[in-house]
Amino acid sequence: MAGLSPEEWIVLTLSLKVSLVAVTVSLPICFCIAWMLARWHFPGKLLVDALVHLPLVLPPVVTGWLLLLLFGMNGLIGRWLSDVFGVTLLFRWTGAALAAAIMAVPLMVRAIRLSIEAIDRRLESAAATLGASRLRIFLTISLPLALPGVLAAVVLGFARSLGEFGATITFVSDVPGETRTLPIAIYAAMQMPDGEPIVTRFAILSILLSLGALIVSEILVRRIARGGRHVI
Amino acid sequence: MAGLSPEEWIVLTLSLKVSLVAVTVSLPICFCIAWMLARWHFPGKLLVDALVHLPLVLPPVVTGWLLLLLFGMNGLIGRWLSDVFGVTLLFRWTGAALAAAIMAVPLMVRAIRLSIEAIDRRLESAAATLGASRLRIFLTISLPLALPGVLAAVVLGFARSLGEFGATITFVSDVPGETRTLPIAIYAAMQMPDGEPIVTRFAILSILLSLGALIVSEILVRRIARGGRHVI
Amino acid sequence: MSFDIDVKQTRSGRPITLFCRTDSPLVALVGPSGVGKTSILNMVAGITSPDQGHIIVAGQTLFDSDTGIDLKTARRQVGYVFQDRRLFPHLRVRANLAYGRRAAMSMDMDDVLAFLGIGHLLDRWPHSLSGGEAQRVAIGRALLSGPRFLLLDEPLSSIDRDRKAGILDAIDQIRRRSPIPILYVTHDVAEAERLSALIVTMHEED
Amino acid sequence: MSFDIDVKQTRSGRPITLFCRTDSPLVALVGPSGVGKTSILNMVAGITSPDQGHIIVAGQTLFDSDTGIDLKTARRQVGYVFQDRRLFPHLRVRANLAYGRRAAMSMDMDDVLAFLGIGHLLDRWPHSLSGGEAQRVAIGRALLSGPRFLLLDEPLSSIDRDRKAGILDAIDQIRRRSPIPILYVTHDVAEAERLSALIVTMHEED
Amino acid sequence: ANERGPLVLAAASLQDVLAAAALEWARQGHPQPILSFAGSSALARQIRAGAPADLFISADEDWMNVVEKAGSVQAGTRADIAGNRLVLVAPLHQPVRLAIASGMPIIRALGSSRLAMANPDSVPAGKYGKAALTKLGVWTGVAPKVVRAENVRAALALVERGEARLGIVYATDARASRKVRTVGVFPPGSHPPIRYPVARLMSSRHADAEGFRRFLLSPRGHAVLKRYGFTAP
Ligand SMILES: Nc1ncnc2c1ncn2[C@@H]1O[C@H](COP(=O)(O)OP(=O)(O)OP(=O)(O)O)[C@@H](O)[C@H]1O
Ligand SMILES: Nc1ncnc2c1ncn2[C@@H]1O[C@H](COP(=O)(O)OP(=O)(O)OP(=O)(O)O)[C@@H](O)[C@H]1O
Ligand code: MOO
Ligand SMILES: [Mg+2]
Ligand SMILES: [Mg+2]
Repeated sequence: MAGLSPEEWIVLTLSLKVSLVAVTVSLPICFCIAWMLARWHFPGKLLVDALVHLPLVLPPVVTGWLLLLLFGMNGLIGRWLSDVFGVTLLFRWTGAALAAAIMAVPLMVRAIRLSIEAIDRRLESAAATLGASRLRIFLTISLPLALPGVLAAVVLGFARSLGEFGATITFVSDVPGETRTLPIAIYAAMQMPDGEPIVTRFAILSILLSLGALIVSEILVRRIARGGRHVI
Repeated sequence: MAGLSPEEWIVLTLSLKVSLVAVTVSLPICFCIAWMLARWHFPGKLLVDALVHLPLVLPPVVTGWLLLLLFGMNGLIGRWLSDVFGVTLLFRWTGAALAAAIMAVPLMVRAIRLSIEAIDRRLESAAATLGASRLRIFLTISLPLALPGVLAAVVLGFARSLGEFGATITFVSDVPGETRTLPIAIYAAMQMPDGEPIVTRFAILSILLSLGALIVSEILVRRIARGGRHVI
Repeated sequence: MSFDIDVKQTRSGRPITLFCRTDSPLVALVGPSGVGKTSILNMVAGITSPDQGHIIVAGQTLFDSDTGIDLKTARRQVGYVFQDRRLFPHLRVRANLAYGRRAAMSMDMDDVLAFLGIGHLLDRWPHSLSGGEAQRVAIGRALLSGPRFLLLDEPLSSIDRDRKAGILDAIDQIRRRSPIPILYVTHDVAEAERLSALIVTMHEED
Repeated sequence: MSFDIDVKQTRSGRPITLFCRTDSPLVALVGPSGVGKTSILNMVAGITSPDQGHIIVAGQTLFDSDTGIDLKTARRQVGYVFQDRRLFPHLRVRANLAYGRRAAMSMDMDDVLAFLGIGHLLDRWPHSLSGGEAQRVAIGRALLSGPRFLLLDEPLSSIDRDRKAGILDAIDQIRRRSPIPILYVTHDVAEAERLSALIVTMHEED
Repeated sequence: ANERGPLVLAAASLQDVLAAAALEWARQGHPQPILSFAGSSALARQIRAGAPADLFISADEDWMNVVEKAGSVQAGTRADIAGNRLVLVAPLHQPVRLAIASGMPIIRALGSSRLAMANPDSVPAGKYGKAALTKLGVWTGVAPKVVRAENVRAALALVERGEARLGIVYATDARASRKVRTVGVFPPGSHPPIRYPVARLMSSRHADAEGFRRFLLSPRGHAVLKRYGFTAP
């Protein structure tokens, strides 16, 4: 495992970019959905919950196909995005990030929801007696107390994005430098009779990337755990 | 969407069997790993954590390939299983269940771990003063208090198993009645010129199955929530 | 008038009622365990709502089922010491004390730290405090939020005699300097008398 | 000898020590907040370990740093009423009370329910209890576990005067019938005297 | 005849035609072969891992070579069951006029759109397509416009949806789709011959395996393949 070839560098940095953008953009949305599912009661709740789980239940290629139908140039949203904002997702890294994000949503929502449901709500009313607005209570009490879940969501979402293949290739295909992430490069190599060494190299790169993410998250978890935990 | 054809029935019941077995068998193992990661401190902890995340990070086909290398007839574990127990996984539904379980592990471990970390450990020492053995404390205090995470794990794991495709097809191929689960049938239909109606039918079946699982889990969550929650 | 409270609420099937109109700036609420003292404070703080009635403190209507007034908790400017403390577990003692602190404050931080004896705890996490230490921090947090009135739910239950006296002295002084109304739940009638409070007793209803 | 305790432990940098050898079946532990009373009870219950010393209760050695004895909490047969209650939130009151119940029990369930006045709470969840109700359930849970000795950490802090008297009477009776040693933390010296306890005062060390 | 037929591992692109062939074979009174479809690469790996199967039908020669070299194939049982043609397709409602010839203006025909094909480095259909475009002298120019789909069907889907203005697929795929029209057929000389080899595996135990293999190579088998647009090998 010597230095990386320029091509490998491109795949690696693209994968990192796609995963980071996927997690960063979807995190706030996932938090909102998790909050809704944990705290609100509304008629269509079960449906929202089911919708969130959909990318987990359907085989990734189907999700990718649905994305193609919706976000392709001829898709409902795709055409609108392109007409109004001049944004194209198809065959672009942004499309790969969208696919990765969609596949990560169920995992992220669940982790965050678990943490929100574990919050001791009496602390929120205590904050209210101290004059804190709903926004301030959210930012200073609820959000920090839900942090373990948010962190778990980031780790799960990042790992899932790094590994996303089926939806991505179906939606945005394999365009070198644009949508050729690590799993797509790995898949291509697996199709070749003597691709196994390439598969191994790329797989090791994936593992190292996620190991890095895990180490960072463990450090953060430990930092959170210092406060807020019951001892004895 | 009239009645199901005999073939569709087979796919449906097989999918259900594979997913249920995958979740049931992996749940206790996932709980142990989650417990280890949440409560113990040991040198190789980060490595275990990384290993657990592996199926998430690697593209499913690679995971399937690794399973093939390990559990194939010529694989290390595969040969041993076949020599000692006469068990074959390759091309069998048991292999499909193994693939589904492996892919579900990271999600299940994380959910359970979050709940274990949220347990107020002072309650465990209170139980000890009441004469409870470690096993009894675990069964009557820790486990029930971790139930929200266990439930989330079951839902996530079941949904993920229902949707598992890449590792399954790489490991156990598409054998009708044995390994042809819903996602594999969907993929097969997508490869056929006029497969779209079949894809749609099967996709709707998948969604209905997971909706059923979600409804059951929501009912259980609500039942748990009746006790144990702080109000006001 | 300091307190004009007339409320009714049903809890676990039993009615909880209080009628109390007084000019006394300090009202001690006594009564057997489970009678509804904490429930009353929660209503005055706006954490729960009475089924009917009104709550007027220091001339301001906080709740009135007739006119539909129901001021949000955050806008009632209450200093509430909870029976179960409710310190924020993810914030150190210093940040807990500072949480509700208002600029236009009547109290000096150093004074409060001194008479509560919690100056040495500022950098500690709540989970590492002893019972009485946590209680004193909770008192400090409420006092430092610059409240218009105080709700104290057995605030001295875990505090030793000497310190208790010091804190009662301090509360006495607060009252003298800026006469904010105080609603005080206690099981210790001596305590109430020592503060020359109006004693309101709640009884079990059948 | 009921208690033979000689322990030392360092908490937040400050040493907590207690030396106490007595035949008195009831020892009241008093001292300022934060001095280490709860820490002592935790050591006697085996929840934490002393840095050094020994703990012998009713002739049984629970801990001895010299001989390396350190009995597990579950085997010490202690009835511990925690300062912070620690009711099991996922179990109803009835199941909380039954949790530690032993077959060869010295106490009658109905008796305990009666003098604590918690018979009507059996089907309630802990989170719905008032402060004093939770405290009484915690006392009941400890008494019903058939303990060899009792550790009571301010068990009556949130309980009204009348009920307090009743509970003290009951504890008095327990003592008379089966003389199990009791270590009792309180801030109320009158309470301690009323039970004719040996009063042990802990002081802050510098 | 025993209940279960032989287990046939076949390239996913042969699904419909092999299902039809198996049905026909079963109608002659044989147990219905069990067909297992996946990518040729996945199947080859499974075979090397000791998969107990009877026949392997690959989408190209390369993976059959791999399996043969690994010693998993019974000597003398390898044969080609069919051939195929490579075509250029366009969406039905966005017709493209382009004559397939050396130096054809394919880039201009694409405009701002893309050329969809299976991965030219790894997937058989893509490799043939790349060979053809190279031979016609337009590969270097068009390569940046290529989107590499997971397999031929996925490439076809992109053209069907109008997301790519042109695509390279097998003639059998183009024929089966009602949403694309064939722009032109690549001359047979422009790429290596497209062949689908079958072979009996070493692990084969089923008595009927050889029979089904021979059926596929027989005139009746060829008739089925022909019905689906495959050419004679
Ligand atoms: N969330 C709840 N759900 C149901 N019943 C409740 C709830 N909270 C309190 N109660 C009941 O309402 C009654 C009044 O409770 P409250 O906490 O106001 O009593 P209290 O007078 O403060 O008692 P204490 O002195 O023991 O703290 C009690 O019987 C209690 O069990
Ligand atoms: N987990 C902990 N980490 C650090 N310091 C602690 C921890 N628990 C207790 N302490 C400190 O140890 C000292 C003794 O605490 P302890 O709870 O034994 O006091 P106490 O005598 O019971 O006080 P109180 O009457 O207020 O309950 C206090 O200064 C407390 O802050
Ligand atoms: O026939 Mo394939 O699916 O291109 O290997
Ligand atoms: Mg109360
Ligand atoms: Mg204490």
